[in-house]
Amino acid sequence: MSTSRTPSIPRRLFARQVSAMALAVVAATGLPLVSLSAQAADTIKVGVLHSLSGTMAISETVLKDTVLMAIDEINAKGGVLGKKLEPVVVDPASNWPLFAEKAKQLITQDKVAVVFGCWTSVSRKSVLPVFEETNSLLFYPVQYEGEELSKNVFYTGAAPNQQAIPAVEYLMSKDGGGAKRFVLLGTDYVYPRTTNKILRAFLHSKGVADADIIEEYTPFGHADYQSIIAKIKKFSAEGKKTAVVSTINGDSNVPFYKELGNQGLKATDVPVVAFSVGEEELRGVDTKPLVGHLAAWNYFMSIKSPANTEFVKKWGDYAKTKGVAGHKDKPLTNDPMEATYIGVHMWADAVAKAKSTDTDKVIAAMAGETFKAPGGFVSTMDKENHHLWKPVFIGEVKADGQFNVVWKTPGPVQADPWSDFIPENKGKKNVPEKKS
Amino acid sequence: MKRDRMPEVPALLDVKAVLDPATALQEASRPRLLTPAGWGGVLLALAIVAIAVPLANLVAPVDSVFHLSDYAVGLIGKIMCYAICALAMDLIWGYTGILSLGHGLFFALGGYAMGMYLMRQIGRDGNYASELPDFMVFLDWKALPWHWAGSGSFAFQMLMALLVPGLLALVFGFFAFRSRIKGVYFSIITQALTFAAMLLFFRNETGFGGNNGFTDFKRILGTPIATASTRMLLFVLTGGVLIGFFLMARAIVTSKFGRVLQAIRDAESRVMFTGYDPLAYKLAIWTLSAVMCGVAGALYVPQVGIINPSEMSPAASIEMAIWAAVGGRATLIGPIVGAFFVNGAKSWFTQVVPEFWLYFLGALFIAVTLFLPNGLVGLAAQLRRKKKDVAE
Amino acid sequence: MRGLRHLLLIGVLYAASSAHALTALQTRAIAEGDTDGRVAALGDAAAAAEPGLATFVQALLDDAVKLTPTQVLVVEGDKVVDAASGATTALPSDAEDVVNNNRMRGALQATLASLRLLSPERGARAAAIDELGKQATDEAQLPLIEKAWASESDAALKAQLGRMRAGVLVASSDPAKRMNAAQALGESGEPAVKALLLERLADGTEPDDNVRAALRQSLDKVSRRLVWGERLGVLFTGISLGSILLLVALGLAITYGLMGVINMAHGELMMIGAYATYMVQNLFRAHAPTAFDYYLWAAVPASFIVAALVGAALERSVIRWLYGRPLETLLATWGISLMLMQSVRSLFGAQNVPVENPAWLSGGVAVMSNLTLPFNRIAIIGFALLVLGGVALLIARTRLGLFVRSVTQNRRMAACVGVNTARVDTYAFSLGAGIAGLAGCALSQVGNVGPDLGQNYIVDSFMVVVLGGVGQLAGTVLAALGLGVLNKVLEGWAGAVLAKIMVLVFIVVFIQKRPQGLFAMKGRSAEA
Amino acid sequence: MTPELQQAGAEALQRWRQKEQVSASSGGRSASFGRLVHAHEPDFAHGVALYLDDITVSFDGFKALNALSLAINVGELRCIIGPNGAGKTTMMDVITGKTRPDLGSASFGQNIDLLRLRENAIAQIGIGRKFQKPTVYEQLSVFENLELALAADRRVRASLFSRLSGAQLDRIGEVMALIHLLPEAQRTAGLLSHGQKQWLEIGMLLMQDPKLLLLDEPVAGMTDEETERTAELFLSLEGQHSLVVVEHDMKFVEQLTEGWKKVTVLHEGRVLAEGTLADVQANEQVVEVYLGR
Repeated sequence: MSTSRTPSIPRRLFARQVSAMALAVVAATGLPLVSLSAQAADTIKVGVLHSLSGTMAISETVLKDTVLMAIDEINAKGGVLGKKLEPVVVDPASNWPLFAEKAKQLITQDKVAVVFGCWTSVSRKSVLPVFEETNSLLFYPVQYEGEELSKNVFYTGAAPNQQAIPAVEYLMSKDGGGAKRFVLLGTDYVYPRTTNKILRAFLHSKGVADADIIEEYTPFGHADYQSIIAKIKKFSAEGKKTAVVSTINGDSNVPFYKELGNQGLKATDVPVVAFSVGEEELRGVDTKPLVGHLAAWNYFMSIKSPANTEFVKKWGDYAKTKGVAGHKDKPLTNDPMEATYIGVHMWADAVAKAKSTDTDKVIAAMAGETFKAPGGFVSTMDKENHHLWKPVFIGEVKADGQFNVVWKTPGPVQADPWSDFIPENKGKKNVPEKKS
Repeated sequence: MKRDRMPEVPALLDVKAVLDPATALQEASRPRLLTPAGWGGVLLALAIVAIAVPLANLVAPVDSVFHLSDYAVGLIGKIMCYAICALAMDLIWGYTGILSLGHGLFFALGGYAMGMYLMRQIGRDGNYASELPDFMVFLDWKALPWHWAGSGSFAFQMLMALLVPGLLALVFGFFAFRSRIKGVYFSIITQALTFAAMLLFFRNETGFGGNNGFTDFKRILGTPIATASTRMLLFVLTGGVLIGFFLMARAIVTSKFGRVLQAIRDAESRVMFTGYDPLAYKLAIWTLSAVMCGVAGALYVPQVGIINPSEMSPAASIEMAIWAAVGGRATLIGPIVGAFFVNGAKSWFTQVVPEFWLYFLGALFIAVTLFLPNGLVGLAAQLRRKKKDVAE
Repeated sequence: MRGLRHLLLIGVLYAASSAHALTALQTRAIAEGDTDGRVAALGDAAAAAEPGLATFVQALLDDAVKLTPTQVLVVEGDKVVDAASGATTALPSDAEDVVNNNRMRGALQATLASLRLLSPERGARAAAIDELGKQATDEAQLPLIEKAWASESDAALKAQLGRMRAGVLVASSDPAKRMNAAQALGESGEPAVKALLLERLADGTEPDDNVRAALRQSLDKVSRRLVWGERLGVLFTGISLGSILLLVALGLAITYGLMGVINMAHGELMMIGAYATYMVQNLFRAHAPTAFDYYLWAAVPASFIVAALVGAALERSVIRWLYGRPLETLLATWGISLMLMQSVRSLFGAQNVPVENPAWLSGGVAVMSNLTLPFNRIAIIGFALLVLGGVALLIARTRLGLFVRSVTQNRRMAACVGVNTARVDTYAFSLGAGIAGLAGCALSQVGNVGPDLGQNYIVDSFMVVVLGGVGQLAGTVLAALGLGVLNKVLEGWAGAVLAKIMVLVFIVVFIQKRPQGLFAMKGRSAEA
Repeated sequence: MTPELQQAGAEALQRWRQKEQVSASSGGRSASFGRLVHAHEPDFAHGVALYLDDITVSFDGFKALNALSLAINVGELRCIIGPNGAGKTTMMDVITGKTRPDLGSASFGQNIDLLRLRENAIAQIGIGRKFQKPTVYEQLSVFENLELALAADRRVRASLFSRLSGAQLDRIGEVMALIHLLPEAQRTAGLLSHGQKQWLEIGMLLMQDPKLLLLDEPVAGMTDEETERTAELFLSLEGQHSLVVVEHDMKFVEQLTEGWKKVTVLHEGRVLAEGTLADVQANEQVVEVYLGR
């Protein structure tokens, strides 16, 4: 049985090894410089920067496919400016520094005209400097905490006021159960923290006392919600109608809801409204015990509109033909997918309008850009704040994992990335500052 | 004993040696720091880092074949930081036989020390136009917390980048080694340590920007950070540090100290009963390698532009071990080669086969452990030996 | 809630009311329009005590009611009937689902409850009482409650109704009634009652001092009961977490503890077990939907076998070359885990897959008003014990166990006395892998089943094994339960994040004191 | 092992015996004891090198040593025999600080309490130990093995910049010759034969130049001829060093004791009998223990 140790290499071999270092440097770094496809002049390259491995793959992989689908669609219609779109897919592997590196690669090596990507705030913040330095475009498709507004980013997901606040308003309404006390529950990172900060301020403005609000945070990937649920039960039993506002991060939702169901906490007693739980997240849960719990989004798969029926069908077909794992037998659409879809199309239209892929021209063209969204509304890109006007839907979980829309805004709502409920934002305009 | 593990018997074993041991032993007892060729290699590396790359990146026209893109420079710079970690890993694991699964922590601490300084350098250019970093404004903090006291001064933070990892390692190591924690037990508690630290840094209240960590740096020492020249400066600096550390490590392992370390690896009890105090030796090398990682972290942050707790995740630390192993433990060159090879492969695979790159990487690790017990460098040595056998 | 009060009132008259069916108008009013209108309509219908109401309400709750411009239809399995006339019809294409929000659902449930409060079978009554218990009660419902209370034969239910009654009376104008009520409430264990008592004790609300005293007494009693509920709760959650840690660590205790393989792919073997469970579940759903509730009985062995086979394959192909080189196994298995994860992503997709609890594992038993023990957790605790027993027997009693121990203690000697070490290794490793598979099967019942299921547990499982002492089954058990309970106790007052940190720090410190873990080997052998 | 090498070895042995004085002054003794870190010079005024009194060690109930008392004189060569599990190795563990006894006292000279010192300190005040299973630094060369054992400053800083003096080199050369490993100087220790490893470890002990040598089954796995030579070597050490030799090989013990020296028989953790080999072999109990009669 040989030992686990390695002998020290005799000194005589040493010289060659040192020179081996130089070789390795060249070799290792030479590799990534190899460009994949020869720079075809008749295509416009489009970067796709979504994690296909690591912890975020669970949510982001499907967005990659959505982008590819949208691109196929556009190419089928003859592409843009007479050129076909050529997607360049990379895997930042849920590793934040790698996001920045890959962004740089897409922009400077592959010379892509635009990048669709990112999910977590930290990944967005990691790539932001790259996009601003190289003055390129990022389309970010996920609901987020606001507190940011870059001229190089278009935010097609919801700002807090397009999701969180209407949801809480609904909970306080008669139909929502007239909740008086709130449990703000989230994973311990910036999106829940910010959202809850905004909500607390909002609740104060509605006359809810601090005594009637508790905030609870769990680590990433927290899988044991027994104590938390017990706490919620206790809190809810000690006073008037209680509701839970959940900003739990994707992966922890399944254990949370399973526990919720098994502890017998019914939506009619303590409704839970979630901002990060959509069709995709519920895929992993048995929803029968969860009927009536809520989610707030700008899109639901169950929305009845011709545009949506078409969108869902397109996705279903695409998933089947391309054999998208998981979706080919049970295709699902959700809000970030819709946001991605809108983003790609809007960008294409803007390019066509600007007759160029030049960043500044496209930004100019994006202002006021409209698109008939699957959501059933015409969503409009705000003239200046780089966010979409979006309708807000409140859905109740159904036994089949879909959502019943029980409430919706009369029309699209303008985004307010610098929420007025955060004192520091006083006097901040919802306009990207011109970076000098 | 497998053939490939057997280093050849040196030529100095001849009749003369037996008749006149003294001179032969003289020879054997005074290992040179590097062979002349070795020095050549070092100089070559130095030249590449300090002259060739800057020229290729800054001077050579973009379309020429000699041009090296900013992206490539950034990538190599990043990997050189990793190489430093691998080197540190090799000293403690390859030579002393102590596998740490917590070196990511020291790396991150160094990074955070630098990050804090860079955050302060943003000054009033943040979102909230405040002297405080944005995330503090956001937490409604009115003043800097105590642990940010010195963050304004570059010198102080750099000192911290050395001291914090160093002291942590010193204290942790002292207790761990004193209570004779060995082998996997040690590995696991180092893992526990870094995991705990990660959770701690995730908390916003800890005062390090929570999950987002530090990003969007503007300038370093007053000069803008996102310029080609600044980047090149950092690059050359990193390269210099790497080569410097390499020579230092070389000096260590060729000294008696280095041999004691290997002795500890091979038979710690014998070392003890020979009168050496393993605690002192382990502690020394352990602390040193932690400091090296701290330095690597400090160089890493300004180049990649972000530091966040995920650098402390157990996986990150395991990868460091993997770089060392792939390159070849107890060879010094090995870890550097390994770091470049693995990370180069990673960057390449994630680009050409984004859906399948994990298969390649996984297969690589398995292949290396199965077929190259001494890593790539070991393979090189083996091939040479084969050639010689054929020749003879 | 005006509507609610109505329909509670009518419950009294219910028995006596003259029977006539719901009109199409009523059904439409209940099924369509804004919630206020619907609740009102429901109230009126209840007030009129329509006989068809109960079934219709039930249908609404089951989402079995559809609307067409002309009709309100109830879907019963494959046949469709008009809610009003009861005439069977075909389902028109333009039929729309009736959507009930929480408020509507609440009202519907309350109606059912009030209708069933006097129903002959006990189960229905119990459910009804629980349901009503959740509504804010006041004088208006008193008659109904009193009636039910008077006619209730079952002691437990009668007591429950009594407390409900007291809950109302405690606010009555008559001090004597308040007095009795105050004392009666002392028998309750309901958190809601505590809230009520506190409310009554708020200064200004209760004039009479004696009553105040009585209230205070009752409050103490109730609080004491609740505190116990909470303590037991913490204990249970701790044990439950511990049992999960035990399951995830057991396999490792063999592959790593006994065989010295630092198996970084252990988590992925769990994941494989979980996916096996998922596949079995799908098979049952597809081919034997009636037996769906029993799919776990098939899933348990399946997950074991699949994981064990994968384990065997790994052992034969990779690990057997690495015995005695623990750190190499770390690297190789790390590579393996990467590949396993990615292959699952390619096969099943990166997103989670749904694994349902069978009916008998969903829900829980309410031991105390504020302590519900979910069935799946109870089951897992039992399961963990079973697996533990099995492993212990296997190692201690069987021939294979003997071989495993002999090989792991002295490979050469074992080989000399004719043990086929290679085969034993394979068996042992497969066993460890199989147990990991079982753990995965169990986890699928409480957590998500996705490609990185294993990653969340790998660190914990190593902590447990090392803390327990490598190669020490007893140590593993103690460590798992200890960490579980400790974690939950800390979580109680420090929050989840800090609790986890503290536990990790505890482990680090503890190992300082016991460098060989809880159960260290002593004597000369220790230096082996 | 070729005859001429044996010859060279024998000569080297002679040379070394003559050089004894020289090497003592140039070799590590002054070097090591001059800079003792953990303890003072042991005091042998009363002629007792090692004194164990009433030592008891138990592992989970099992008494490995049971009130063991033993005294070794300065310069004495004491053989210790006894059946397996008699506690021979455990006794060495206690002396070298590896195991802490539950009861009793152990002193080196009459002033140094061994039970208060850590392994390395004990080694530094001059107690060298050879393990039952030869333990050498497998990945280092024979030369490096000996170099590390060479009595010198054991502290980290010193080790960083240490260079071997000519005298020290000679010393290493002598010992290498003495243990017949000169030709293997650059060989990796892991590649030596079992017997050679035994020799190497003994050589390392000599490099330490200890006052007391504890030798646990030193000739296990040696050829008769090697055994012969080992005995010769040990006898030559007698006088300047105290030696405690644990051995099963009666022939070897006979050689060492030369018929008159004291032999100690251990059994069940206590001294069963003491006396010349002849005496103890005549002893009823001893015979019983060995033959289990």
